[in-house]
Amino acid sequence: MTFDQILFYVFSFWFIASSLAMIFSRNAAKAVLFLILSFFSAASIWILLEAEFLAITLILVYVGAVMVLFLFVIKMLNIDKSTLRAKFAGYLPLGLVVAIIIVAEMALVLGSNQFGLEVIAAPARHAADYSNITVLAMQLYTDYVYPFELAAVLLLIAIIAAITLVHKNEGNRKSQNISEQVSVKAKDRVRLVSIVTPDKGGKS
Amino acid sequence: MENFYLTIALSPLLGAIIAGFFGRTLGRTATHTITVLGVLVSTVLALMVFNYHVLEQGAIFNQNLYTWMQIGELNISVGFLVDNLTAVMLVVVSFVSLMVHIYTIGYMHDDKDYTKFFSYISLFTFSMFMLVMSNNFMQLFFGWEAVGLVSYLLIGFWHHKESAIEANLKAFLVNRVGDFGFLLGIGLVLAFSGSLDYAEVFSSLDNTLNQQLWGMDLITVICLLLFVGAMGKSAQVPLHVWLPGSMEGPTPISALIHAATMVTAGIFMVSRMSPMFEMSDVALTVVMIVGAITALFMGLLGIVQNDIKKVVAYSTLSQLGYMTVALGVSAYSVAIFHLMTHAFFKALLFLGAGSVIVAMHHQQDIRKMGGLRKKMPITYWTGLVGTLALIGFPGFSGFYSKDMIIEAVHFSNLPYADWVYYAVVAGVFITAFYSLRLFFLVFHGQSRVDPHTESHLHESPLSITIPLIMLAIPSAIIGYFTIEPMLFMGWLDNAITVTSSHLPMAGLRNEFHGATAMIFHAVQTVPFWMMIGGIATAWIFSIYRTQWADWVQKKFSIIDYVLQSLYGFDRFNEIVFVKGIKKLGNFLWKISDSALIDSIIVNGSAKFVGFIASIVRPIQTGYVYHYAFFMIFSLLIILTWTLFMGNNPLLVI
Amino acid sequence: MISLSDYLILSAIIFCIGLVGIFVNRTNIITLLMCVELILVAVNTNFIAFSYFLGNEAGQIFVFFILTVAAAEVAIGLAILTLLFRNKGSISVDVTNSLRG
Amino acid sequence: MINTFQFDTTSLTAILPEIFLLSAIVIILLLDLFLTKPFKQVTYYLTQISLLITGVLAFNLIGQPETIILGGSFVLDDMASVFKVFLMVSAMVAMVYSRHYLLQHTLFRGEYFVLIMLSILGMMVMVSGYSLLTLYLGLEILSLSLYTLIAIARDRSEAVEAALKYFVLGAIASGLLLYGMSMIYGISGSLNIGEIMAFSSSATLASRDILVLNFGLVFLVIGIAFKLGAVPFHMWVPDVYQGAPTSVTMFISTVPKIAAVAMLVRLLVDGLGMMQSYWSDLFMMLAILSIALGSIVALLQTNIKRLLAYSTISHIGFVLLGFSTGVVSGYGAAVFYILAYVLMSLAAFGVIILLNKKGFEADLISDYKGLSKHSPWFALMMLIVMLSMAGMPPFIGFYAKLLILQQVVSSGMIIVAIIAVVFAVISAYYYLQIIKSMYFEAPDKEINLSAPIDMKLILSINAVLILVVGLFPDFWMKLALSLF
Amino acid sequence: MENSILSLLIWLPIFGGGLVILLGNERAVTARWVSLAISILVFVMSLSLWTGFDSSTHLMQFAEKSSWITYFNIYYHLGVDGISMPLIILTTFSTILVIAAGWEVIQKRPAHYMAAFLMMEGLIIGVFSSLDAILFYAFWEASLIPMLLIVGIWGGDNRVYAAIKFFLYTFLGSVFMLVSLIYMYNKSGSFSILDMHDLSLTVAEQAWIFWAFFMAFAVKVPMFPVHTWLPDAHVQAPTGGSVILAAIMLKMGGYGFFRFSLPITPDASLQFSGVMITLSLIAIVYIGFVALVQRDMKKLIAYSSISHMGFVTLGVFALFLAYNPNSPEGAFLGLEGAMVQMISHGFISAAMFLVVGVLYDRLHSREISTYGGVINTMPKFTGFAVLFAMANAGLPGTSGFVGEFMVILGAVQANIWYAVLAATTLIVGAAYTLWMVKRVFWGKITNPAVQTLNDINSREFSILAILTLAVLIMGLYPQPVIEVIHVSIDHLLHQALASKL
Repeated sequence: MTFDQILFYVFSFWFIASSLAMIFSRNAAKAVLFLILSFFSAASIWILLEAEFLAITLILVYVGAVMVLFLFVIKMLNIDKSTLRAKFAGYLPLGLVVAIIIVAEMALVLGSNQFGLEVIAAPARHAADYSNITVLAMQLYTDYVYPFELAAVLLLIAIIAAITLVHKNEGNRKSQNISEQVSVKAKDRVRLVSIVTPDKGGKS
Repeated sequence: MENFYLTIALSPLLGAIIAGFFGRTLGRTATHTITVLGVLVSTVLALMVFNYHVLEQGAIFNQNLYTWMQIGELNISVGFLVDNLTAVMLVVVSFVSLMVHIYTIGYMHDDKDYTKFFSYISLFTFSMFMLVMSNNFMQLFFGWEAVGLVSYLLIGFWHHKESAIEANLKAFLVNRVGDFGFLLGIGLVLAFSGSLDYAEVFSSLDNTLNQQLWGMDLITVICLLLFVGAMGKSAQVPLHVWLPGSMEGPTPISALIHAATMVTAGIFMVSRMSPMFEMSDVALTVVMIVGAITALFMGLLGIVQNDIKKVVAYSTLSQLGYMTVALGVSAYSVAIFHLMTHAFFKALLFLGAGSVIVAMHHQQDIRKMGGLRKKMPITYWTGLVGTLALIGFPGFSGFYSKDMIIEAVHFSNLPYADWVYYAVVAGVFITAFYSLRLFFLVFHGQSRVDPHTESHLHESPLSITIPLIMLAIPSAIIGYFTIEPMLFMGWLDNAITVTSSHLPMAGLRNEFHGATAMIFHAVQTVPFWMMIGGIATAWIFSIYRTQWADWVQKKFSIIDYVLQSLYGFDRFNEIVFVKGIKKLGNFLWKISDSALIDSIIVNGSAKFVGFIASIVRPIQTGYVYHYAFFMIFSLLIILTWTLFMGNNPLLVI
Repeated sequence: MISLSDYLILSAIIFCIGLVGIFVNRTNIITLLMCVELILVAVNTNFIAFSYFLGNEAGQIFVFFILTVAAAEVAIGLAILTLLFRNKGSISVDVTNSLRG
Repeated sequence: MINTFQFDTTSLTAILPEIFLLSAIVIILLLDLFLTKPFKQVTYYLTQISLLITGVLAFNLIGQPETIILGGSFVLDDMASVFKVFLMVSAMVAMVYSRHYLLQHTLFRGEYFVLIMLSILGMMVMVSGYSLLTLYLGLEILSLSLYTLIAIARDRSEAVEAALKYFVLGAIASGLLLYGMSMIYGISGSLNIGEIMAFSSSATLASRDILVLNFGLVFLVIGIAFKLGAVPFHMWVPDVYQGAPTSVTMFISTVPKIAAVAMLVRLLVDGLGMMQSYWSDLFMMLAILSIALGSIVALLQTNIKRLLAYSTISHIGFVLLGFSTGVVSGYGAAVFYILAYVLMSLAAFGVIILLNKKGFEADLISDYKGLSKHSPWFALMMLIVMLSMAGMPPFIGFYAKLLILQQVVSSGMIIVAIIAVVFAVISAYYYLQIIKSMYFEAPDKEINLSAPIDMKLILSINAVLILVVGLFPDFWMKLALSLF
Repeated sequence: MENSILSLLIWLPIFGGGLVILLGNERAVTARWVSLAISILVFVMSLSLWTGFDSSTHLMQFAEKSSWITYFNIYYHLGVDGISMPLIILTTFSTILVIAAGWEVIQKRPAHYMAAFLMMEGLIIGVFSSLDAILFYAFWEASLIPMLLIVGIWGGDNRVYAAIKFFLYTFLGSVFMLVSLIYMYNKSGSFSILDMHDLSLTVAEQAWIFWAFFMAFAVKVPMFPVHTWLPDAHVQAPTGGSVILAAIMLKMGGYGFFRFSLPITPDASLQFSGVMITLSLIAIVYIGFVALVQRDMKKLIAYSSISHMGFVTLGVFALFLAYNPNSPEGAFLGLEGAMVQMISHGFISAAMFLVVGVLYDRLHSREISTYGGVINTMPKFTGFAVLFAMANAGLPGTSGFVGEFMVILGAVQANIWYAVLAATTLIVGAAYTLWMVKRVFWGKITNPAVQTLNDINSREFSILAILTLAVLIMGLYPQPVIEVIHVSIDHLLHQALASKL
């Protein structure tokens, strides 16, 4: 077993294990942390595949930003406590059976008959001066300029969407209006209420 | 010539149309004048036709008026066939009809639908003319049903009477049973001959040879089916049940339709079809036996009836039976002869009965009459003539015709003819008995009329008595004058075919020595003494010792019960056909149609779809993880299907 | 050497874990979003593996865009989630069944 | 792989509509920030004008020879142009209807129009997408906009719930689609549709290639089926239709279907046309299931939006049936069907929106009681729509079904045709329920139509077109069939 | 102009209906007169079909052909022969009556009511004159729409159920026809009905197509056991709706058998003629018994319609057995009898429903038991009613007789038992009709409401009088009709007898 393989299996194990831990975690915050662990494993696998740029991006963008966003929301909505009991016990066996069959079928297709080393040999490692990022960049701004523009549109949508959906209208905002506070007058503050006492004359 | 015949048919139709549409506007007098004139024209012309065809031996007229339909080679037309048979029928129908028209003026005087009545009877006259003048089966059927329609309308003329509208429905439906057979017969006729024209049909009768249907000769089946039609119209057992009921109608139509003309249509039809019937002894035997049964058993019922019209009605049934017997023994001309005499004397009897009924303020129970002889002399004397003619008293017209029938049966070589002979001879006794019983109870003996009516009793007006007299004359004498030419001198030969193997007519010819001789010969015959016996019995039970009648009635209560219940035909029909069919209908409707087909199959399949929907719908639980599971499960199925199943499995396990 | 099929099967397993996670999980919706992320990572791994073995950078480019899309998607997903919390006071999957049938 | 790259601006005329629309979006987005309440309507009119111009630009491109530019990511052919024109026209009509709804329900916000335009941009990308990547990005642009649009009524918990469901399921579906794309990429070595076509149609296709192509194909089909809302990937459809604001529902149910069909054509016909014998069976199954389920479950619905959702599912079944024939004329028939469907669906939702008032959604069948009394004209319009959807001649819905059935029968699947027509009859029942409500029942509340005249006019034209195109369908049929 | 008479007949009433809608319910009087004028105009124009008809050829006359949907080779192709022409005139004739019959009775949205009938008239004429299968189908289905609305809007208490049932039932039936039409198009490349006549088909194909046609036409006729929509629809429909339904829409089914089933699938028709005859006979006998026990007048007439239409199908399918090369008259009698029966049933059932309508307008009850002794207060009306009842019972001299007579005569030549069963209608038909007449018209007045009835007014009188004339003329002199249809039927007979195998 080569070192590559050892790395592969170790990372794969962590990848799978942390993914499983994530889906079975009852605590959302813990789930996020497990997901981060899976992303790290994934990034490691990607590096094995010489996709350094993407591996780094995954860590930076996903772990650094997206996952934090998750955590942020979890904290904001205060849902990290495991008050929501997991109720998947009933579905789990069925789910597992389905999943295992699908995996088995996929494995039949993706197995070594189709994608083994005999069929498709591993390419030679790139030279040390190979810059993954350069290669990608070269293509990204030439051949893929159109998708690139589209990605920009996508992000624009995300911005608009986030604002449209979550941003509260001014009327609802709990902010002070200084000028109003300053220009307040005494009669606005104190309201004199005249209390009418019931007539005790006793005609009842 | 064509216009001549056309006028005969159309002038009553014209009268009917005028009376029907404008009767109320024109008023009573104008209406009855027009209709009577219409029929009068027909009568005069009918007599001229009779003169031309019968007396002058004119050529047969057979011509189509217009093409009713032409399908390929098949031509169905409306046309006239006028031969001697038709001529005789024309005279009888038009004459009786004329008498009835006149009679109606008096009889229906107080009715609010006076004009309508005239319209109907004129329409009837037209229909009857169309029937007898037809030269083809389609038109025959047309006339056949048209007279049925008018009969229906007239029986139910007093539509406020529940019994009347029951009776007309019954009459129509029973007739329809007959027509059912008749129509099938016509269908078979067309099938073998390719034509509905009498002449063509008769000329292609050879086609039926050696053809079988239902295990019988084709011609036998055809004749029997046609005879079913005749049974309906001519009220032969078991399709006779409508005729007594038809007495619910006004008396003039009982005379015209249900005694003199329409009911004889069956007799006429069979005579017209004599070439066909002659080919089938089986059919003839059936005809004869049915006739004999009717003649005997319907006569018996006349004995126990107390309604004046019912007695006459059962007598009509019995006489129709005689005619049918005559047909059965191939003595067609005798049947027609009896048809003619019967038309006169039975119309007379009915009109006489009507006269009595009017006088009695519509009291029809003969037990509440008696001694009317003094009060209504004309009715009495004409009634006597009619009765004597009916019972076949020598010299009167009925004597000749009935005697000839009995003789003809005597000569018949058909199987069972001997039994039939006994039946018709017994019938003579019965006829005399009930006729005279009626006569005695009404006109003789103590008056049992209730005093109030008694005080108003008087002879009927002229419009009633004139027809009585006019009818009494032929009732008395026509037999004497026509027996010889009609039966033995070939008046009807150009219309009637008799095969030589059927002996009665030849036998009669040998026996016949003139009308006068017959009278004298009569006293030596059994029928004469049967008649005398009948008269005597009637006298004993009705006048001499009336209490004996009650004693006999008690002694033979079973027979009385059977007779009173009319052999149970009505009850049988009520239970089996009316109730049974209603039950069947309800079953088919409620169970089969509504429940099975509509509720279960039709709405059931709609409900089934709804049921499926209500099962499928909850899959949409609203839970997103269910949706996801559904998607993933579908992925599994599709993947498995694509990989291992399907048309092009990618992997073979 | 590690064959392509090893990578592909690994990603298939992750993919299925992601799928199963979605429907066995009823605690909260945020976990569903994370499962989606898992699916995307699996797909990305596929692309990268293919890209590596084919010597063709298109796969990596694709992954680049998937990451972008995923980020945008998460933003919108969390926004919707927040709205849901505001409306229902919970993000349990069980509360989201007012639309059904 | 395309290595040569020319940034030739003349080639950009092909993509002019997209460029114009994106520029317009940005401008409108900015402009909207500065518009105060009284001038908010300006956004609407600008949107309409932008869509109109985009449509005209696209229309001018009809008849151009097929052009593939931008590194093989973008294709311009007649199908693309015609579809874009239809996208614009239907979007404009939808906008006309939406305005009334948004004003009634205080949802009239600039973002709404921007997001609509963005989603249209996504659809245009899909229509013209010539690589897996652009197709995916177009789809995501569309989807993300739609998620947002649904949730834009953020105070309505059903809307948010609908958005969430759509989002979660949509994300799974795009995950599946991506997985399929990764397989296609992995085996063909390219993201470009043309190259995939070249690969899959090469004579030397090994059994391994076929296996993996089809394996990927399964996931692609599922992704597309989800977008179209075909059974068994339909479950979002009723919930989203019901939960979303009606104007958004109308939009979702119409315009994106054209784009989804376009994506289907790009991926499966242009890209994997040679695999047709594999995917057509799949489609037939999905089609029959869709027709059956859409027809049956709708029977029990009382909410008209939900009912139309199931009706959509059933219509999509017919569209898929057209594709499952696997012949060019069948695809044409499917395109004709989807265009006819868009026309009908727009009118149906138009009538719903027409009846909307503040606080009254008019989304129950019983809300239509006695409509023919109050507004015989629009009741007649709705009648036309319903009958057309039921497939009654002489409305367009009939010819759409006729074309499909003709193709199905001619490919020998008579049983399928019979199943389809039987379910069409069953589905007629629920269309009749609406007719019944409008015509046979007495009104139980006052209905007055407060919609502006332009909406009424457009709605009338829309519905009358259903009849007119039904009477003279020749041109449209030929048009649809000429796209392949 | 000479050549576009059929188009005029189709589109004039349709656009006329549109005009009437535009007039609106507020201007009801104008709407009525305009509708009447249009319907009379159309009728007069349709008479020119009769006068200009060449009864010596079976070829399509007054033909029009222009391309419509070129992709499918669908043409706007119209034309009539002896089979369709009388039905068109029947349609235009009935429409006048219906519009007149709804004159003041319909107070609810009168203009829409009239318009619906006008449009339906145009559509049904379209059905009868289309020579292109898709055109035919379009008219065929479209004619359901006005009827749906007529039953649903102006119908009785249970109208919604009846309307929807009617619609779905007939819709379900016809979609199968559509599939088979498409199938034949795929085979021949043409939707022309005349081309389909010449299309050669295998036994199996013919069998499938035959049953598909059966679904469409048998539901329409309606034949047992797919008849249960009819009683509901008839009972719930307003008078005019019942009239059109019975007088014309049922004929569309019979027409379908003539135009499609026999010439296109002759071998299958032969093969399944036994089944068809059995179903027809069940319809005649069984439905007769069902009709007998009905308590609702309209339901009774509806069932009697089913029974009478059984003669049509019997006549059509008896031809194979009745045909004899030496004397083809048996087959002719069946086929032409079926044709005549359709026309005559158009008159009689229309008349019967109008008669019930007259009563319903007055007392708002269709129950037989409500009435009794109507003759006492409405003698003129009773006269008409009895006449139509007699016609319904097949009395010679009325049109009701002619068709039944011909079919029974034809059936005798096919198989005597067919005739025996068919002829039972003589008894049963008379029984249910006259029993109803007895309970409604004759007798004493038992319900005080009947005492208050007024006899028919001049409008009602004229309608019934016109129908009376039609019934009598047709009964006394059917030859003109026979002459018109004979050559076409002759041609049809040859088509039906020529095997396509």
